Amino acid sequence: MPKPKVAFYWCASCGGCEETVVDLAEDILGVVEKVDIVLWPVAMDFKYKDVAALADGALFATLLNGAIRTSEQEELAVLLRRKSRYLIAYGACAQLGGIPALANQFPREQVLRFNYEEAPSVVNPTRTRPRVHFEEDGRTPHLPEFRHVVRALDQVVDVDFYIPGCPPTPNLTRAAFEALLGGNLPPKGSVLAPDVALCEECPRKASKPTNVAFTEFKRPHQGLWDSSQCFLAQGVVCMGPATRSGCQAACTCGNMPCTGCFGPTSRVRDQGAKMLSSLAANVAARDEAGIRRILDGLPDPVGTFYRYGLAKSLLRRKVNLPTGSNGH
Amino acid sequence: MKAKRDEVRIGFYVCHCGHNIAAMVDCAAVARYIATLPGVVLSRDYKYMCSDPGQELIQQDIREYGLNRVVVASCSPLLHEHTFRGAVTAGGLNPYFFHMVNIREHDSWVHTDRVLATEKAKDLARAAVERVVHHKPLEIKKVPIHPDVLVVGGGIAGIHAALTLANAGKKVFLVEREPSIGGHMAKFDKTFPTLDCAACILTPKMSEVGSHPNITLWTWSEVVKVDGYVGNYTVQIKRKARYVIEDLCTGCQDCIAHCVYKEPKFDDLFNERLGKRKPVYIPFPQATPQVVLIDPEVCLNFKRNKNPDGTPVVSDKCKKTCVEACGEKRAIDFTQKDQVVEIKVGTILVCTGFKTFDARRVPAYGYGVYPNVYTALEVERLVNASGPTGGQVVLRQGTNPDGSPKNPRSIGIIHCVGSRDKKTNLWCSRVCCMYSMKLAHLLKEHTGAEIYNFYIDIRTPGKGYEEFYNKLLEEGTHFIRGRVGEVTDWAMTPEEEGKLVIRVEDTLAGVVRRIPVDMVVLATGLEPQADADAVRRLFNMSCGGDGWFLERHPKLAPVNTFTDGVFLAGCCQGPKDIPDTVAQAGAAAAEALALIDKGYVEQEPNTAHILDAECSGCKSCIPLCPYTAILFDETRQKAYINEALCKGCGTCVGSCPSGSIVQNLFEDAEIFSEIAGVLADEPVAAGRPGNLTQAAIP
Amino acid sequence: MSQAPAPAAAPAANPRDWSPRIVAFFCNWCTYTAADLAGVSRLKYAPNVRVIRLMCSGRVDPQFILDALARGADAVLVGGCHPGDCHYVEGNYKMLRRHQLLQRMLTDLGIEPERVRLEWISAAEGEKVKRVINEMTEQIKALGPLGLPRKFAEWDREVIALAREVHARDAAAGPCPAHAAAPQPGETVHA
Amino acid sequence: MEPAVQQTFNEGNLRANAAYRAARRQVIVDPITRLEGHGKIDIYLDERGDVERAYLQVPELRGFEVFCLGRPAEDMPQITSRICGVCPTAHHMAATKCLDDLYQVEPTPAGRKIRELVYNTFVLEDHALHFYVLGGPDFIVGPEAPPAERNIVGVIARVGLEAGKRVITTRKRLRELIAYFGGKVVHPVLGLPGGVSKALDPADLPGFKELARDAVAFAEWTLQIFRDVILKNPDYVELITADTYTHRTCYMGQVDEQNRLNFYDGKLRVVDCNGNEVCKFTAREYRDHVAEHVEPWSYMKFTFLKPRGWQGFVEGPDTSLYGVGPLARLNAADGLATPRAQAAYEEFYRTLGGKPVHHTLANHWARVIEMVYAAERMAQLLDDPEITSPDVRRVPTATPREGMGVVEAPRGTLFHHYQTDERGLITMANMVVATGNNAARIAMSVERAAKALIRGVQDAAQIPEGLLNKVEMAFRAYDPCLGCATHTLPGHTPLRVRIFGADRRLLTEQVQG
Amino acid sequence: MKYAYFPGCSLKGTGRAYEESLLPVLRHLGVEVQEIEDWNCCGATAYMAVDEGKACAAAARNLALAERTGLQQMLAPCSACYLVLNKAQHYLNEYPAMRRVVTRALDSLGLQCRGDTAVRHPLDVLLNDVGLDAIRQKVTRPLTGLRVAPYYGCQIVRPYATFDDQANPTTMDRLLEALGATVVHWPLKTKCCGGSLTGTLPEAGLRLSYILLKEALKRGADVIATVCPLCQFNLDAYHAKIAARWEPVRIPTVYFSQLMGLAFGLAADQTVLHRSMVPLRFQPAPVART
Repeated sequence: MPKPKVAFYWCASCGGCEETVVDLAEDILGVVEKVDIVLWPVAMDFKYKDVAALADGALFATLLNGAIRTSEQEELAVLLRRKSRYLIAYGACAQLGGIPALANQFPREQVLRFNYEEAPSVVNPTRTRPRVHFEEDGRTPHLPEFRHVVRALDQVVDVDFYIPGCPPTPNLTRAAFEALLGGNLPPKGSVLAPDVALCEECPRKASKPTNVAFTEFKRPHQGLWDSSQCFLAQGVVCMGPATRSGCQAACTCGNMPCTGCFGPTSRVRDQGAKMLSSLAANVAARDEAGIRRILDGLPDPVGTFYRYGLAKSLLRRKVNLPTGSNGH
Repeated sequence: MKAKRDEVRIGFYVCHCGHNIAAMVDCAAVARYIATLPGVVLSRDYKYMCSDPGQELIQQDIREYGLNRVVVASCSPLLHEHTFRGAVTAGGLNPYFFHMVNIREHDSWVHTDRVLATEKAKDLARAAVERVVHHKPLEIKKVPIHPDVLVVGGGIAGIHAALTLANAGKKVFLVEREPSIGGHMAKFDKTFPTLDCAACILTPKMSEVGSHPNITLWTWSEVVKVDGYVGNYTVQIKRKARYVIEDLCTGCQDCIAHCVYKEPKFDDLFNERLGKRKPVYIPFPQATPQVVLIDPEVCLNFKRNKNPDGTPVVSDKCKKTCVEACGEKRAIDFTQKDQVVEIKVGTILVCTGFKTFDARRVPAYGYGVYPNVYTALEVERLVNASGPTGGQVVLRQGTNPDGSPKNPRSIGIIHCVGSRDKKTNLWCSRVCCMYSMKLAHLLKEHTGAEIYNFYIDIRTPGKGYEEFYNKLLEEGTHFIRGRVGEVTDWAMTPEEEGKLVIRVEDTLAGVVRRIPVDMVVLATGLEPQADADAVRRLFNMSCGGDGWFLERHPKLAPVNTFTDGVFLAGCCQGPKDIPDTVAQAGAAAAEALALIDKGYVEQEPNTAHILDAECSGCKSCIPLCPYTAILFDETRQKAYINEALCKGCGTCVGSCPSGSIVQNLFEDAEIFSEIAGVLADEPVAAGRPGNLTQAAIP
Repeated sequence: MSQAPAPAAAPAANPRDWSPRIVAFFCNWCTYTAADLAGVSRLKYAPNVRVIRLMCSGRVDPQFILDALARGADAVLVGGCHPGDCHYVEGNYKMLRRHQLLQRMLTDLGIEPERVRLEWISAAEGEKVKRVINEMTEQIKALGPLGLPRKFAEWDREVIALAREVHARDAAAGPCPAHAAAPQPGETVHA
Repeated sequence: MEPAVQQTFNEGNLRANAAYRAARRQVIVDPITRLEGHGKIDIYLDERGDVERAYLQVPELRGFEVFCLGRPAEDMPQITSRICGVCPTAHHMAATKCLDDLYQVEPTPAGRKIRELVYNTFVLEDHALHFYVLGGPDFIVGPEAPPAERNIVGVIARVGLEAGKRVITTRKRLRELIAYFGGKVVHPVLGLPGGVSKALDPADLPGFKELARDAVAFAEWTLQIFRDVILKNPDYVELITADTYTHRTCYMGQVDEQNRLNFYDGKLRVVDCNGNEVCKFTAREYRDHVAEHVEPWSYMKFTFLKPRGWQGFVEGPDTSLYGVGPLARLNAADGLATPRAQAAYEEFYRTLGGKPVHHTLANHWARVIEMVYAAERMAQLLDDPEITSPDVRRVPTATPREGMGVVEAPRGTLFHHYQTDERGLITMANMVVATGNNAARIAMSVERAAKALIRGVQDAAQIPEGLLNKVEMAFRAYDPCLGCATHTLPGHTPLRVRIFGADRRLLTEQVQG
Repeated sequence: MKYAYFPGCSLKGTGRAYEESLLPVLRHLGVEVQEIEDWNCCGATAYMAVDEGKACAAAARNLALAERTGLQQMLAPCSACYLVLNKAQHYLNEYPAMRRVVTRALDSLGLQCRGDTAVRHPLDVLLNDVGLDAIRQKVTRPLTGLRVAPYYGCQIVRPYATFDDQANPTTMDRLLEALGATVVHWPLKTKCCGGSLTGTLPEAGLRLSYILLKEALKRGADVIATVCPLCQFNLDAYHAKIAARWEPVRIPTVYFSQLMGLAFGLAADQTVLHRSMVPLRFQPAPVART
């Protein structure tokens, strides 16, 4: 009986997810014994036409990481979707848009202008810019076009499962593989991680008092933090309460607060809104001025509450940005 | 969800409410539209859903069509939700498989464009249909009612209510902030229109209260804190120091007689400062309880300066003749302090009454400038046999030829002082016309003076009131229709010298008149108590824009408040005369009795609960609960809610960062679908926000 | 999730007769009752608001507000008891705090603060319900539509078009796989 | 809507969609050819079938510099690490040093040492990753080997399962050290202005010391493998030294006071193609020495020496182009600070005929030498008693305004530069990354390789796959991280090579991992 | 404290004593005023009745000029000006139609009127901004023994009772008491002085003046204090005629500001009492202040 075929692919991602797969270490060998990896750009040569030639659904599973920003990535997503029995959004970018989706707060033009004209190190008197349609004596090495919107995978194609994290942990990945190969799968659309918030597994949990009311918010660099006490109890914003567990509280173990990369629990539609609600409600002041003073300690709400989730937030993007036709 | 849809069978009903809704909303169209929605198996419009046939219709349909969800679009749920839940229950469904849509108060009554109003009705109805899909069967929560009752305010309203309840065998706490019960009525001489003596009809009720085994009477006391909810209120009452031990005082008043002050020399508030009293005093002869009290502000045995805690400093300077007089009774105790007592009651009647309008606020009428300008309440005391002048109507200023204090020969009574006026109070105080005429009659009786009534309109809506008006006309009292411009001592003619001149436009004669009189009586209107706002907060009630306490419904729930178990009676709810007050007090008492005898209240099962497996124990919700209903299980490191304490505000639900708290009747899914529902006609609102708007991308 | 009726059914589809769509969350004890009072008093106000009843403004989850906007509300109105009057002691303060932070976040995401409004309206203030709703309707009229669902569709058009194209190509190439049903014309993208 | 209306409505949609599709077609001829989003090389041939022009293109851009605006500066180490998940620690560390400068705060000694420890550990494991998993296969398995074997699995097959396990476990342990301080190994969180978030518990010291010892052994063992498998194989040596992969440019690298290589801190030193020092500068002066050039056919910016000005893709003593990375670092330094590494360093130049070495493929060797250095440096730092001090961070007090930071990323020099308002919210962020520094050299290598290897080609049949892989090797030798380069795509970019005939028609296309 | 200052025509003519006495007093109290440049007729009570639009425009021009000064407050001592300017303000803010008319008019002058300048009366400013304490501080010659009948006239409290009661204003009473004077109870505080009738219909007008004077004397007043140029003129100028018709009721009528000057011990050319036809013969004695 032939081994099930598995593909790894990335779109707009940093490669950290791929690293995690590599970090499966020995297990990778185990995996290799159980499955055929037919497509894994990071570590293996492959021919696109081979994949294109596969019958629909011929791939047992595809783990796709990275956000979707270009037409190419979209098409590949569509292709792999069709070739795969299970399409799995792997990592925060594919699941929620990830950090690249913070770009949804800015117009594309600003990116180009800064990168090629305004950056302090750029010397570009002719204001040359990379051109989608460039021709040099008949040669047309064109560049691909970019979308205005950064998307999560399920905003482009149907997704069967999600493996969260920036990056996901090897354990989750291993568990996911076992579930897939073992055939004992949760309902479609599930996130393959515990459905409880991070505090559940945070070693500092017990240190949090039951009467935390915020009189001020402190930023991580503004103090030395008791490495055993809950960050919120110390006035430092920690996304843990609004974030899925499954990472063994990696960041708090590194004595830094959680920034929310595992995304919300299944019961929450908008991680940012929920954290905002919880933090604000617990502010100590009752008068408008006092409340404002305390909330000013959160200088960047979007970056704080949607560090990884802007693309999948209810608003998805700064709503008044340009959209529509591509090319620049 | 799709699957869920298939198993739900929704019945939808839109009510015409006669023309109330149908006139502005095309009910048939709404019904037709809703019929097209998934899950709706039948959709009707009907003239009066709340009528018996209307409710019967629902029950039939439930049986015949096997409905398992019911939506009624009619009036406000605050009005009829209960009715229809009843109908649904009678039809054999759990009452919470029902949802109500408010298309009358929130739609037909407030809009003028039939098309738009109909659109709105459709949206709201659709939202309800979306919502009801998620409804779950719930158990009604029953909370036992503590049988004791607190009555706040010892005016005629409080007195009557307390007696009604006490006679029904309920234990009543009656709290009055003045030294004696009786309220304003105790100050009146006679009552209109029957002219029977106020004291004669009030005093017996007062002493009955004083002696009633079921009534605990606490005067010179104030409610300072109220906790809990219907059936289970915990109330703290401050019993102000009297410096006299109530149980020991027999009311013999020897102390007063033997006070070092031979003569009364301090303003007697009960007599509207027309008379004087001593530092140790009893407010008035019929006072209940018959217990004296000492005014530390003026008593020689106290220093004027106060202790840090606000209590007066005992100086022991005085000879304390009062203590000698009291002798063995040892009732006087200068060291007495305010004390706070706590009681538990199930229901509360608020009968805190009114205050009279401050006539100084209309300077044109010269109250406080011209001594011989009086307020009606002063005159009540003036004509009262037990008043400061023993019923003699004598003026503050001026003398008779024989040198005795002047008796007025001519009196002007100005109606509507402070009432029906943009500059002061807009409302008609309802009692002024009648009491002005009563005083007119009494003054004429006492003095034989010429009496002029200056009125805007004479309002006599009441049994025998109009007759009383006619009676006065026959007595030859003058009635001049016109709003008085000013009261002045500026004489233009010799005959005006030394008199108060009332300048008024006589709107019947069409001339401006100057009418010189010896005495002016200002028929001041009624106003909410100065501390009404504090009191309503105390009992969690609402005030109308005018400051009177707000009843739950102006017609259908006139003695209920928005807080279950708290009832209103008397003028604290709005100006009214004694018969109405007593009637209302009875009604309030009856409402309380109904609750108490039922023994329990049914509470909306809208409490919240924490999904145990999903709770991460982040403790964010715990400080948010105003009732400390959320507790933390240290061993399992999870939070849980004590449903008995939960009042169902849902604040914790809205704040749970991992969405692990659920509020019955207001589950996230229910509200989200309601939002989706009102907006579902948005062309591209399909699918879940955040996802691709078009689901079918492979 | 609720499936919308065919876009054809949408009255708001035509921008010419656009009029603001405002979703309101009213607390049961003060503002909802005030709205009833406005009705009983037969006050007349703009028909643009759809009221959703909650027990307390403290129950208003910012998700509700964002969800309403995302589903096509041009604005959201939250009504609660005056400070100090909350039936649940201080649910309204909780909302006040959320509102302040939410306002800042919405501004960062390009949504005008006028579009999310918090008002204290006591049970007695039927007049205020009228005033606020009329005021707000005018303000939003001036601001114009927010129209997020249309924006979403606009953003997604490129994706859908591409998917269609790929399907067209594959349909030509070979059999279309089961779960790759090509979208039906007129399903979302508007000409 | 009326059915009729609905009808026209739908037709409207259909027309619109058709038009949209048509419009796209004009841009892209064949849908299949739209598989981009990777690095790509377009090679254009002339009539004779020789290479006329080869373009190395990097086709995406994520715009980190822009979407960092308004973020709190202290978040930058975590945000910018997402530029690249292969070298997150490099960005994390550059950003963290940038914050020290921004807040004018000197890290505590322990903080500084922990940073350098983590950083060397990272360089070691990243080099190992490249040598065994990414670049290595070309050599260990062989360029002509079938694609299916040219991967880690193939490597393991070649060096033996046990050895393979050793590679894997050592890397794992190294990454555990990073995770110990950084919470996570990919996208660590330890960096804060004035130090690090977490101290080293003395109890855990022995374990790490042992790890350091093993690491040194591992590095030397790897060096031995390199000697055995590659240096003993004349074909490879020829390949390495072949003119095809040789460019005479300047080199940049970070050095300490004695001009010895240092990854974490020091000054930047540039030498010309004859090994003479051109300049030496600190991070704060980077704008005076480094500038970026824009070409219309790539999103990648091409860095050059500012004082010399952009002169195009030319080499020689006066070129403004320079290389970075292992080879460049060795060329720019006068030596290495640790004994074993120093020995290997000397062997390197002895074998390749003196400094500087211009053979691109020598990067692989240089990388292995750096592994030895990194391992030894780890050991040094862990022997320092201060490493376990609990005093790992100093809280900044100064008002932030502008900061710059630099580190030697595995692939070369990496600059971060931020400006903020007085609350420390980013108002400008600029990053000049390793691969950008190498970009021009890479482009040249690729074109050179193509020209050298593809001759008189008339149809696709004449292009064996291994040939293209050799072209690609020129590219891969730099271990280029286009993710960093455009802050876009992941570390190890699969590459598409397309060859167009004189008629500009596509002859063949291959995609390489 | 700094205010834009609108004198109006009277204070430059018949009512000059008002300005001549008021300005020094204000200066003495450290209140700065800046006369509006190129002010015009306030709009005039009478004109309001003839053509509200034009009258309003005239008033609005002054308001616009005041706004230009950048001072939020404008001082208008003359009762008529005070009333008309307030009324214009009110109309502009209440009646869009009126605002359109006025805006059009002002546009032609290149002016615009936001209508947010507060039009204040000296009494208002003295009691609420300066405060009686500050005034008592300055009293060096208390008017002890001087019995004053405070006369407010009709316009400063009707229809806009912005700072005092309509029926029984007391600001001047309190001010005078602060100066040490005795205020006689005098219920005619806001009765009509005859206004313009004195000129047009002497029979009626003079009679009203006569009543006021007579009543003041009757209540033992030594002097009537007023705030209005027209009142002052009516009560001061017609004694001969009144005596001829009825009886002599000679009592001086001065501006409250003159009495203030007197109490502050300002020079005669600053109290300008000599300008009254019925002279006030009262010299307050200085008191030694610590």
